[in-house]
Amino acid sequence: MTSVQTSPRVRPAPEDVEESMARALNAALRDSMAADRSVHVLGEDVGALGGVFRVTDGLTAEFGEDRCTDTPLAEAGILGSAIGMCLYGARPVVEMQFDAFAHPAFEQLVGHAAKMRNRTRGAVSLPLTVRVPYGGGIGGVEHHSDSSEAYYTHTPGLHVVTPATVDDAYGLLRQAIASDDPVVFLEPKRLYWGKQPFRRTLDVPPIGRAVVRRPGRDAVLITYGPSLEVCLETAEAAKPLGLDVAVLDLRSLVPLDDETICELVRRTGRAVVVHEATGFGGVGAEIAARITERCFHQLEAPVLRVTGFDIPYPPPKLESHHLPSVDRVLDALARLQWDGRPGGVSLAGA
Amino acid sequence: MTSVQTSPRVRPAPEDVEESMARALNAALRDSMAADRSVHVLGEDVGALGGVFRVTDGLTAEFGEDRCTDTPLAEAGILGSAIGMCLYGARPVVEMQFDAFAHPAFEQLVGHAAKMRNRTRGAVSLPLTVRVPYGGGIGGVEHHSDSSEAYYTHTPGLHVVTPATVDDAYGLLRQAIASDDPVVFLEPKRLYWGKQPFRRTLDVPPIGRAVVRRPGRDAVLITYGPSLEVCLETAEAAKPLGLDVAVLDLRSLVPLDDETICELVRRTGRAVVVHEATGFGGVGAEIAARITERCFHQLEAPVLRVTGFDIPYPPPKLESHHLPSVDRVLDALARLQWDGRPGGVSLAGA
Amino acid sequence: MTLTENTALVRPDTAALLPDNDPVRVLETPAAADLDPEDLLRLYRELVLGRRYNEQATALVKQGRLAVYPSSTGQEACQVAAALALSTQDWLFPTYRDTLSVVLRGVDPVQTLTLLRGDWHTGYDPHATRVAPLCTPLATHLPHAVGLAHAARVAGDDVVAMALVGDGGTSEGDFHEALNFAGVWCAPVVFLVQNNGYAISVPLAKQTAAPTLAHKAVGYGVRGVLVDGNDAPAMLGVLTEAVARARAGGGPTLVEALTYRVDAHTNADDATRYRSTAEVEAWRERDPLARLERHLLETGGLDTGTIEEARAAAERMAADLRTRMHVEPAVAPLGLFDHVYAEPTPQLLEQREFLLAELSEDVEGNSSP
Amino acid sequence: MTLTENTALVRPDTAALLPDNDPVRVLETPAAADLDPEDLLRLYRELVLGRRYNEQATALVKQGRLAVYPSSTGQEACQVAAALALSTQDWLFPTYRDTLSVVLRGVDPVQTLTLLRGDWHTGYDPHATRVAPLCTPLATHLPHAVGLAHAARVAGDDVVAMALVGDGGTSEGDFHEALNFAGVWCAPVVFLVQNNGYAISVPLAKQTAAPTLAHKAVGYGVRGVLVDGNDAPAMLGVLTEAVARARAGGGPTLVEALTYRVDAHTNADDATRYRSTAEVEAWRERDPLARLERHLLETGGLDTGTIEEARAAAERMAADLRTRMHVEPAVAPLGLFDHVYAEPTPQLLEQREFLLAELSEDVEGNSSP
Ligand SMILES: Cc1ncc(C[n+]2csc(CCOP(=O)(O)OP(=O)(O)O)c2C)c(N)n1
Ligand SMILES: Cc1ncc(C[n+]2csc(CCOP(=O)(O)OP(=O)(O)O)c2C)c(N)n1
Ligand SMILES: [Mg+2]
Ligand SMILES: [Mg+2]
Repeated sequence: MTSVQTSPRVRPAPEDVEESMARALNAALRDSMAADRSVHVLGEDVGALGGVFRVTDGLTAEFGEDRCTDTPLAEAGILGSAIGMCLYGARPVVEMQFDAFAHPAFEQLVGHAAKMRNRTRGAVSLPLTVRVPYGGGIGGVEHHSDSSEAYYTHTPGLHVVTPATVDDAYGLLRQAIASDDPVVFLEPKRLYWGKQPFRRTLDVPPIGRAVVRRPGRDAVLITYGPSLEVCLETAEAAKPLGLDVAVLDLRSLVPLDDETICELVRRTGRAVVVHEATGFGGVGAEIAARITERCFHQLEAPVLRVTGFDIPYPPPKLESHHLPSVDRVLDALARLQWDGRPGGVSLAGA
Repeated sequence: MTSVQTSPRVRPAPEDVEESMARALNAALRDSMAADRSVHVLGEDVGALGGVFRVTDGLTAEFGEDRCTDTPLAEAGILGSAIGMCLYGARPVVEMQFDAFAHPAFEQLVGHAAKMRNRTRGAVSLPLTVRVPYGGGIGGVEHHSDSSEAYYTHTPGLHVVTPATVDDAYGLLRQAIASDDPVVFLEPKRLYWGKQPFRRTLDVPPIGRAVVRRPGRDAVLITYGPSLEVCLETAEAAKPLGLDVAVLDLRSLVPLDDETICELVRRTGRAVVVHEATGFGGVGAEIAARITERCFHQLEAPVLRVTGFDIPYPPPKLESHHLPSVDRVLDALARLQWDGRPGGVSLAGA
Repeated sequence: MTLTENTALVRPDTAALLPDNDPVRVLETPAAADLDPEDLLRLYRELVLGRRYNEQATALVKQGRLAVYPSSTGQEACQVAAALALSTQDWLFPTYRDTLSVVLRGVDPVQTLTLLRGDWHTGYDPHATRVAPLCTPLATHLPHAVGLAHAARVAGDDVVAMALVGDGGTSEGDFHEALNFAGVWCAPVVFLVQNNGYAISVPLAKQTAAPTLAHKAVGYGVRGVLVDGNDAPAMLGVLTEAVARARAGGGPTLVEALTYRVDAHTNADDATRYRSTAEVEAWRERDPLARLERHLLETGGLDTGTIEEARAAAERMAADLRTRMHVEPAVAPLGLFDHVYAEPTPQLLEQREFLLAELSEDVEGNSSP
Repeated sequence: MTLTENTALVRPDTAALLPDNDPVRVLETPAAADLDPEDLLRLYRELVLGRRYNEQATALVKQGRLAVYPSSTGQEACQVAAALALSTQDWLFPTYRDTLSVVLRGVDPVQTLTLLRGDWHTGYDPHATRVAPLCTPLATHLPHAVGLAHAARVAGDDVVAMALVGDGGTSEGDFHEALNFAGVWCAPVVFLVQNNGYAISVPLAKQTAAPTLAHKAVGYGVRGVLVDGNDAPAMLGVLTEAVARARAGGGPTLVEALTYRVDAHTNADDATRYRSTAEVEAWRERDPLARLERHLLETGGLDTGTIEEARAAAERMAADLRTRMHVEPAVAPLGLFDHVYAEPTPQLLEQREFLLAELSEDVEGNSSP
């Protein structure tokens, strides 16, 4: 597995230490467990090994096997017993080893986790966090690079959250664990290893809030998780072409921050949604549809999408052709019908 | 369970016999099995009982237990062994008893059925049909009224098909069984019992083709499966209000008939997508997004959606508040920004 | 180093796990005479009540007061024993077919039937009643029972979980995963399989080739017991012992109760399609209520006064249930949005507004002449 | 009518199902002397080849020629026996760890390693080779093996399916469902569990409380056998017998082979985090290749000429593999769209056009000065 570096674009405050996302997540787990005895971690290889990505490193040593537990190899069993633990007042954090390996637990997630509060009229809450390493770009073989967020966002009752920065990894995971609802916490695998300044603070915007990672007047790139970097690079690359492009990091897919999305779209009149997952029926479709419903008259061009193709995730040697790239996002920007624009912009050949 | 009647709106040719959709599906299975010895039916209660909806009625008696097989109660096992049967040249038709009970088989569907052809570069095809009774409106308790099509349409490698008429039930199911790819065949439960003229013919448009069920110049209602009736009624109800509304029955969600969709949207300039499933990330989002991408300058108003709310499917006594109704679709039509329209239309109070 | 040292496992003694091929019976053995008369009378009263409850609920479907009813007629000994074997602090994990045991755990029958009446998904508070919601997707609640029992054990609390499942449900992957977790965690949980011979129309022979369902325990290092599910004292004895063992840290037990579903799968089912009247009649003769009544009458443990008293109590319960179920429940459409999340999302608030406006229009529309 | 008549099941004899707690061994029993010398030599040669293959593949990872390699070093006896026990018409259902058995079934090693090299998901034609794709999601291929075996039986064909799975994989629901279907259908399938003591870092003691994994067979009415997985002749004997039994209509067998993964889980794994060097060393002493070599040398079944011959053959295979794996495979980006469906959808054709345009631009861009 190759490590993809992340440049520290966000809040480069000199007093902060640098840390990788994997370590920030580890810190979030550790701090949550220390703060609240009801927090339990369970999953495959989360104990002695510390998880295959080392996110649970040292937790069993520090908190004991009952608090950080290597389970048998059975995802429905893991999620199902976590649900039962919730019924007894625990606040479990479940690790799914890879995105695709959460699929055997799909029934437990959709049939139970998502519905429990509603079916009991609020009598039973499930303060459950399901951590899912997702996305590609790490040279993983079949079943190791999937992005299943659309399945989860379409399931009422689940929160779906995904950090793109080290600070958000920490802050959002702590919020997710503190939440009284099930949160599917999607961790962009390819960002695990890159270091960024790390504040280890709870003071990040709440779940449900998007954050403008870069302001811009001409168009907005709407994205999340692993694609934030691509969008920031694209915005940078568009500058010399005369375009001032904003980048919005959604952070939370459910709830979705309609307010901020619409504000940016109304201001810029042009939007591109970017994500790795298959485009057809992906999260980008929902975002594009609701922008159009809400901001139709402010749109200078249709909302475009840059996403993975409608194909199974490709093998390592071909994944670069599948993933949204700076070129593809630039190309989408170029297709945003700039002709009528005062000053005129030509992105041809961009 | 209450039966919802379907009025015979489609092709009321007097020479045709009337038949229910359940019987038409049964005929399709019977005719497929008779025509091709490799066709096998398997599932829970498909044998002596003939399925809880009687769609497999009489098949074991006619073709024997090896051709129509009561399996143990385990959906992943059913779908997984059907995949193995495909490897040996069989053409299995699997019945999932209710939509939600297909979820335990999610991994088999997404991880294997959808990927097998691609991962083997076409060496292995899976001529598999997964029949799923779906949708609500029949007074079913929890887990008996779900609409999971968005999970399937977002999964490359699956065809997703859903009939709304008795003729399509027969024709599309036969096409699905004949297809060399896995087809998720969604059967609108609430249409099982209503009778329509039945031609028992293979001569219906192919999978991938939408059908205009009602022409119209002013707007188009785009829908499928259980919501076709609602849309046809709405179009009828809109007539006295001065609106000539087209109704498009998609029939196939994957592949989607972009061509026909765009043709109608370009002609009318206004579209509403209607389905029962949760709106957020539903199939309607994809359709709205791609219409906007493709027909932006022909749109007089944003594409609107009338769908189920973003909630778990409600209990029987509340489901009428959740499901798209004629009133709600009329209301959406009214919101399609008619003010600037020559002649002007006021649907206020519709 | 021997090969089996491989795993550092203290492997359980196989012989201790292997269940008998013969079910535990009490009513047909002399040992029955030793049973505590009070317990037997309690069992009898609950069986009478249970039978009446099943009849009443079945009638309520016919009267359109329930959307559907999966009857436990013929399985009352299992239902009663499951409820009685538990202490107050214990938890019950029932399926759609186990409303009787829920009622006998003390949950209000009307609240118990909420799901089947169709006004909401769950009518009682699981925390207050220590009864999980009635579970419809088969076997999916078994891991919940294990997780709860495990959490309680880790917390050092004295809590046992009893999870009910049907013969068909044992084929689901979740059954396997739950039993395996329970074995590894030595969780205080009792799995009760009510083997009523059928999963809807599918007979056990098509469900499994196992010698008995109790034998499934072996593969999880879990104790398995086969019991005559229509022998109420045997049921109570086996379950009480299993619960006590779990409570004492002795780990999980898988109990297979051989019983029979005398009614169709639900009112919507046509059982004549897959089983003979002769078979049903043969099983009626093993009726758990009649058997205990007969035994008690033969051994002098029951008099007509007590019988009438039990029936009268059952009648009162049925009358009360009937009356209350004939009151159409108030349903609140806006409540659809209240509990999807602890706090409704902005999207749900919008949708709530939309429905509110629609409902107000309806009211206005109705109130206009 | 007795209670067990309930199900109309001819229940299997429990005793016949119950596996021994002691693994089948051959090398340490006098019976080994009776073995066919030719078979033993064949086994030996394949073991030598297998060991060399594992070494070469591991080296290829270090050289950046494979994305990842889950080694079967130490498990070669299982791999070899699985391949040799099958006849031409039979099918093999391997996991990511079983590339050696795939190669020994006759599949080209380069094609076998396609998945792990990263140029495509499967490199060989399953129909032509009668080897299913290497399966990554654990235990999910077991129902496929059952379905194929069942379809073959229904067709009246003489085909057996052999499905491989790890100790960890036995905890998955799909294992349960596959075994249960196999039992009910009496399908001609052999399940080989390579119990190498760990699922990545998780030792068997945390995986199950079962006496042995072979005991899991009991709950499915399936025969279970425990065997010393580092005893190549024992492995071959047990698997050959199980295949023959399946072929003859005797139904499925679950074979648990006790073995050990000498290398880390994959090259990406750090095994020192969860197991001791002493443990690994102890297992190295039970090395399947060394054990058979020792036995053959002691019994006079092997001479140095044969040893050198076997090693030379292995070396040739390794050299060929090395050479061919150092040729960077041609990958075809447009092929991404070719096999999603039998016919590409209109949407895929559009996306293909898009990529084609992009690739052409790149080519132009590159060719411009
Ligand atoms: C996962 C799942 N699949 C299918 C069903 C549909 N279904 C409801 S009850 C039933 C039969 C259950 O049989 P069994 O477990 O023996 O319980 P019983 O009804 O006999 O009490 C089936 C197939 C379901 N509820 N859940
Ligand atoms: C469904 C699923 N969950 C998790 C994984 C991740 N994973 C890959 S190998 C492995 C351990 C497998 O252990 P075992 O079955 O004993 O086989 P071994 O690797 O030891 O041969 C895990 C957890 C997976 N591949 N599939
Ligand atoms: Mg049953
Ligand atoms: Mg292992």
